Amino acid sequence: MNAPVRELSYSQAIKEAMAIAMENDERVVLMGEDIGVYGGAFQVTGDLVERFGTDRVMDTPISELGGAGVAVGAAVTGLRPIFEFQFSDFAALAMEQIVNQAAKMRYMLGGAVSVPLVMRFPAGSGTGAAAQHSQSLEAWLGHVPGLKVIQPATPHDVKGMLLAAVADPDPVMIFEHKLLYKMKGPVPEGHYTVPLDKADVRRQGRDVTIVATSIMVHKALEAAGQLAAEGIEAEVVDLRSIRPIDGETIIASVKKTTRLICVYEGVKTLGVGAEISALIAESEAFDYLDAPIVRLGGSETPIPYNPELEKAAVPQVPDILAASRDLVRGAR
Amino acid sequence: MNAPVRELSYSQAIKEAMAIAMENDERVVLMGEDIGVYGGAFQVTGDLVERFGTDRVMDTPISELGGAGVAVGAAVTGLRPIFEFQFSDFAALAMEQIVNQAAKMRYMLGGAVSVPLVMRFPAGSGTGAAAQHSQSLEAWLGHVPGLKVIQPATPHDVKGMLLAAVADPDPVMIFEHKLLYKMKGPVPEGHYTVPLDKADVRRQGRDVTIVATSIMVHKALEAAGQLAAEGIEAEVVDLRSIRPIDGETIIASVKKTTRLICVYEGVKTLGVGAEISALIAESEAFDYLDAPIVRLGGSETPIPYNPELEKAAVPQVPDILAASRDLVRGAR
Amino acid sequence: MAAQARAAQADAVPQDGDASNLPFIYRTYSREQLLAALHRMHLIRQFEEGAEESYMRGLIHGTMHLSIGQEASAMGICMPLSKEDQITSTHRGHGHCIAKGAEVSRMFAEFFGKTTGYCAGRGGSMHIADVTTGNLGANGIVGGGLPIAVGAALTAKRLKTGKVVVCFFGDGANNEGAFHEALNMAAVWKLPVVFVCENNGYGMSTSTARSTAVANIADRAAAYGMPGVIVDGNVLSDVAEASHDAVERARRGEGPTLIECKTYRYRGHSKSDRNRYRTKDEIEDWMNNRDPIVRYEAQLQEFGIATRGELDAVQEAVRQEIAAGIEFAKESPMPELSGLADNVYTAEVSR
Amino acid sequence: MAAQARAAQADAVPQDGDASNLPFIYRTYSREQLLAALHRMHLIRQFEEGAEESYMRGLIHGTMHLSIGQEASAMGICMPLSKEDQITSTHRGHGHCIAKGAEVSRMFAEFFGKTTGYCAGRGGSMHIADVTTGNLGANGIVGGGLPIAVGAALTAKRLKTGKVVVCFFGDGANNEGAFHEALNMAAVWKLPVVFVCENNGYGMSTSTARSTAVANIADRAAAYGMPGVIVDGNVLSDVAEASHDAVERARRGEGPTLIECKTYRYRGHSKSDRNRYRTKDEIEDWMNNRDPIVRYEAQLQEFGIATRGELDAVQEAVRQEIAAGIEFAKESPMPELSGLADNVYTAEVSR
Ligand SMILES: Cc1ncc(C[n+]2csc(CCOP(=O)(O)OP(=O)(O)O)c2C)c(N)n1
Ligand SMILES: Cc1ncc(C[n+]2csc(CCOP(=O)(O)OP(=O)(O)O)c2C)c(N)n1
Ligand SMILES: [Mg+2]
Ligand SMILES: [Mg+2]
Repeated sequence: MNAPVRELSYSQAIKEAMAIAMENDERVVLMGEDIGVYGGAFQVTGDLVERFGTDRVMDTPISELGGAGVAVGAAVTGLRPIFEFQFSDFAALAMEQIVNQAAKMRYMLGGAVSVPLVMRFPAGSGTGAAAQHSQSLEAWLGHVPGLKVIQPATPHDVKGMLLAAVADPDPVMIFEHKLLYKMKGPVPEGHYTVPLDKADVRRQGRDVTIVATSIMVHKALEAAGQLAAEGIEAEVVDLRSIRPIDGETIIASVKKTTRLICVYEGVKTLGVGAEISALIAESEAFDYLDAPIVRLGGSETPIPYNPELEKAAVPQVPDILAASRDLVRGAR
Repeated sequence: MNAPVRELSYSQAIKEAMAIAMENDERVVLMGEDIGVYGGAFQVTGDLVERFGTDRVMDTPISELGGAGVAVGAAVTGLRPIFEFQFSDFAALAMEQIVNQAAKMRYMLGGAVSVPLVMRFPAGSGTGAAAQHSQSLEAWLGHVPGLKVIQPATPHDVKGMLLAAVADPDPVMIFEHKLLYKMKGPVPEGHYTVPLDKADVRRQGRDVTIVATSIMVHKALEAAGQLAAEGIEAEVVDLRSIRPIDGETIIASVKKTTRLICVYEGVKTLGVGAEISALIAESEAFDYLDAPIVRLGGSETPIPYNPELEKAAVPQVPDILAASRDLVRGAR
Repeated sequence: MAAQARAAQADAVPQDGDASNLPFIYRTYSREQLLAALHRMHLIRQFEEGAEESYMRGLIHGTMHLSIGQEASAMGICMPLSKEDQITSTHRGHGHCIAKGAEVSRMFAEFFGKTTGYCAGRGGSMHIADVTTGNLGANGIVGGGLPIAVGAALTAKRLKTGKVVVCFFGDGANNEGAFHEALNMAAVWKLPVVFVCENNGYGMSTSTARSTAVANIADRAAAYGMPGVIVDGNVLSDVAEASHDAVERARRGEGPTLIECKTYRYRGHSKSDRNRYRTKDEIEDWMNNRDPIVRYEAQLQEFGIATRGELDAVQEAVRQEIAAGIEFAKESPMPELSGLADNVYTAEVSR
Repeated sequence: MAAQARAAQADAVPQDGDASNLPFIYRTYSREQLLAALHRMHLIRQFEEGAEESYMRGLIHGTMHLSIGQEASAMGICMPLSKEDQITSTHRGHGHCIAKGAEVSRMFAEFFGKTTGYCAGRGGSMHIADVTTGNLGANGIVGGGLPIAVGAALTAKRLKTGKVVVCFFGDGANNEGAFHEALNMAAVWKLPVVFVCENNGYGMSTSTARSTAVANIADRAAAYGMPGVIVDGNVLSDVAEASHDAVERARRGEGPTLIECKTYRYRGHSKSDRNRYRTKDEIEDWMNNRDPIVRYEAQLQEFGIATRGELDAVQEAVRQEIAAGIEFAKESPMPELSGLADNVYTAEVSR
């Protein structure tokens, strides 16, 4: 990758991936509310309806359960739907089809079918949309065997992982943090894939491992930059995938650094960080741990409307800095 | 409690609690599918419709989302509904009302309302009902601020906690393992409550702490009995409540025993045991730990139909025995 | 207003000639009540214009859904309701909130994220509520309020409170499963609830023709064995009459009604709308030829209830109320960060 | 069977007098086909009786939902379908599975939890499926199959496969939101799907009168702008005719139809039913006076298609098939515990 790579925003990267998938395979269809002429609530599908027509970029009625179920039925019988929830919060209406049907159908039928379905979930807080439009519910789906669940953090990864997801024979759930949509980064042209089950060490360090998901990867990297100036070398692991979780990469990192912080936006209790922590605590890395495992997760509250409260409800860079300093300097 | 206490089954204890609540407060109503003349899929409501009439023991149409929402609306405006899901798996249809509405309404409205709602979820495997009727989804709701989530393991506790739940001003979710319904145990007469936020140390021990939930409490106790014969003294903590989690009790136990095993039927990854493990790993108890924290959770599969496979999919007594021996004797 | 409405019938607006030929509200409400309704309609519109401007100035964050153009629907439906009656509202709920009796100052305060707001700054536009005047809340979930309204009506029936519950929802919401389940249960149990579909032609960008398999939402009432009524949602009197009939039916214990108000929103769906799915002609036609306030004011003059000057005075009074409301909101305090976890539970859990 | 059906029309059952007066199936299918249908109806009934007995003997665990009494509905609906056409089924799905062409031996094997079962012992009764004959599966979730059927029909339309999809569901399921959402989408997109409500009067213990705000489920078709057809679900020919019309309509691209088959289940809802909600009289009336197999056999004799002896031969053949099926199931191997995690994913994840 020596040639200069063009930059795209995260949402442009998603759109490009969907366009490539649709060009390569006419079974790929997009479904969702207002993804056609409106271009999607977050303008991710944009003008794809103009390129591929309303038969392949289908506006669904406001029927999340039914829409998701249609996608499941279509996937089982030969299409390759990419279904967009307008906000991940609305997936609460469709858990039946996602969890009882899509995730289990292959297993329940003894392997007789596959469900090559991709679902996209715009998630997270930070837009002032309050409690019903700001949740991070990836832990729910991460708990469900039969699904694959990913949280790409960069334009590069979201394009490559979405293309991998479309090619995957099983249901893949993609959580996209809304605040990432406008974030830019290098994105290769054409078709490429990024594995759905590998974490990525995004910064090497020796003092503490910070495992972060989605937008928290960027906050962790920012914190790591500041920590370096203080002489603390943080290793930042971008988890990328929460089902399956790449235990190997995390374990190796913790064995090296002997300290672990998990940073995630979902509610702290029973969130992704709980699993990371537990995974390390039961692994061979346990014996290497020099300090308690710290979790920085979302507050035990719904997301409030007021912007200052809203920020206070999820981990921020200063929280990561403070936790890292405490942990490395042994304050706790 | 010196007088001999009569024994009731778990389901009788629930029914008795509901009857007492209904006698004491005419705002208490029961809602659910086939809870009237049928007596409930698991015969928990039994003949209550004969005692309290169809206005207070309401058969709902097969409309889980709507039914749950009706219960939410009724709770906000003055009734005290106890809503039964026929199987907890069907709650996947109602997550919207439970999570987006019931859990958040008070917060979103700045405290202007309360939602005194009780929901009952028959859960778990072991009945040969396969993948869509056997799940343990308590971790989903345990992840949601605004809810209280409990898993009583005995007839005594389920009666007392249900009565506490009905008296509670906030939404309380009760997960009842189906295999417990017929289990008998001592149950005091009349009205009493058991706190919704306290774990219970059900057996004292010094060598290893086993934190178990619901039916696993009984398996853990059975294992502890056998371990005692081998000279291993296991302390068994019945978690009882997963939101909030009684960290204090668990931490105190682990500080004493220095070893921790979490046993739960839900899928291992991102299940309740992940939270217990993480909670200990970030607590003061971390420094006391002499061994990795072991989780015994459900397999990373849907629940299969075949009875032998079904048993293999969740932790059993021999698994607890093996893990305890390994941990205490340092095999790992 | 129901009790007053009945009282007023005796001294309803005095008319030249035969009053019984006049549209419903002019036969039913006093001049004072009619002008109060106009006042609230202006309040809705100016509140939303004020909110829009405040948003542009960065005083409000997040997003909001304006109901400008739909004022007659909110107001007409609420006219026959008493303060004790309840409503559930939608993401496009400012009008419902004001029509049911909320104060604009506390609404602005909420939008500004202040402690004096109806939701203490936790809810914002999408969760605006005033429980004291019977508004159980806007809802960020399309269709979310439908079963909740049925539950509120269940309480009314069981506890015999005599209350009626009105459930507002949009044409888009009618395709949610919650609509189906809620209407069926309300009908089976004969609950005192009125379902009000504000059909503004679109759910976000999707026209009812593209989303809905019937021509009118009210056509679906038959599937629940309940009356389905279609009204011109931009004619206050027609809306109020339909509401009156449905509310009385509900109070008599005869069960639910589905009312469909055909109306239109002037603004985009929300702040992110680029309006690619509606023509300029269509929008202008509604704005220029069917504005609910203009039509109502014309009738008030035509029937000799108020002069242009008196109408202008109403508008002016509203302007001052709005300005004062914004001022109140601006000067109210921000929440303390330490209160982040307040009101997650009613009694805080002691751990 | 559609292709054959058309071919057969020429040489349909020879009749004394004017064949055009005979009910639909006798005009449309050959004697061979008519007897094959009878064979399958017996197969359904005896399969379920065999399953019931095996359950009582402890050979089958879990629970099951028997459709005894509803055989004409399953068979009649499937008669006009080709093997390529698809169905989604329900918790009460044995009949659908057999009617669509599955083998009872592999069904028994599934119920016995064996590797040779259609679901390799992972699914059991509630997930019985035979994808090779177009059955996408029973479903443990009431209403769960409705949107899935619509999705399958979407595939048929997009990929122009010419397939039609039949979606079976119960009267109880019609109150699920999924019903509403699925029918609406199918209608808006004019998909080749036929919705078949098997109305046996009860969802578990709850009669349609107590659960449903309309008298007939088919009355709800109008809410989706689609035809709603009511048939006597215990008369094979009536069911087949309605199915034929709906399937042809779907194949012509004219969109979905809702068929309601009025029928009855003889057994309790499931193994845990104590039958407190139905009278003995009601049950016996259906069993004694409207049995679908008895009625079909009577017609076959009346129209001179088969003698009593020939009909008995069919039953006897079925008895042997059932016995052989149970034998096959008994002798099939149990799954290995090591295979617990097989088929959670298509390609196992390499960690
Ligand atoms: C369950 C759910 N799905 C989707 C959305 C996103 N959304 C918000 S408003 C809206 C359109 C609603 O249309 P309609 O019911 O007609 O109300 P209107 O906006 O026209 O007043 C959509 C799709 C949502 N908030 N909730
Ligand atoms: C979503 C869901 N709710 C409830 C149940 C439990 N349940 C299984 S079958 C049934 C009754 C279904 O009635 P109907 O649709 O009429 O079918 P029938 O059993 O009469 O064939 C119920 C309530 C379920 N399996 N799924
Ligand atoms: Mg609309
Ligand atoms: Mg039925």
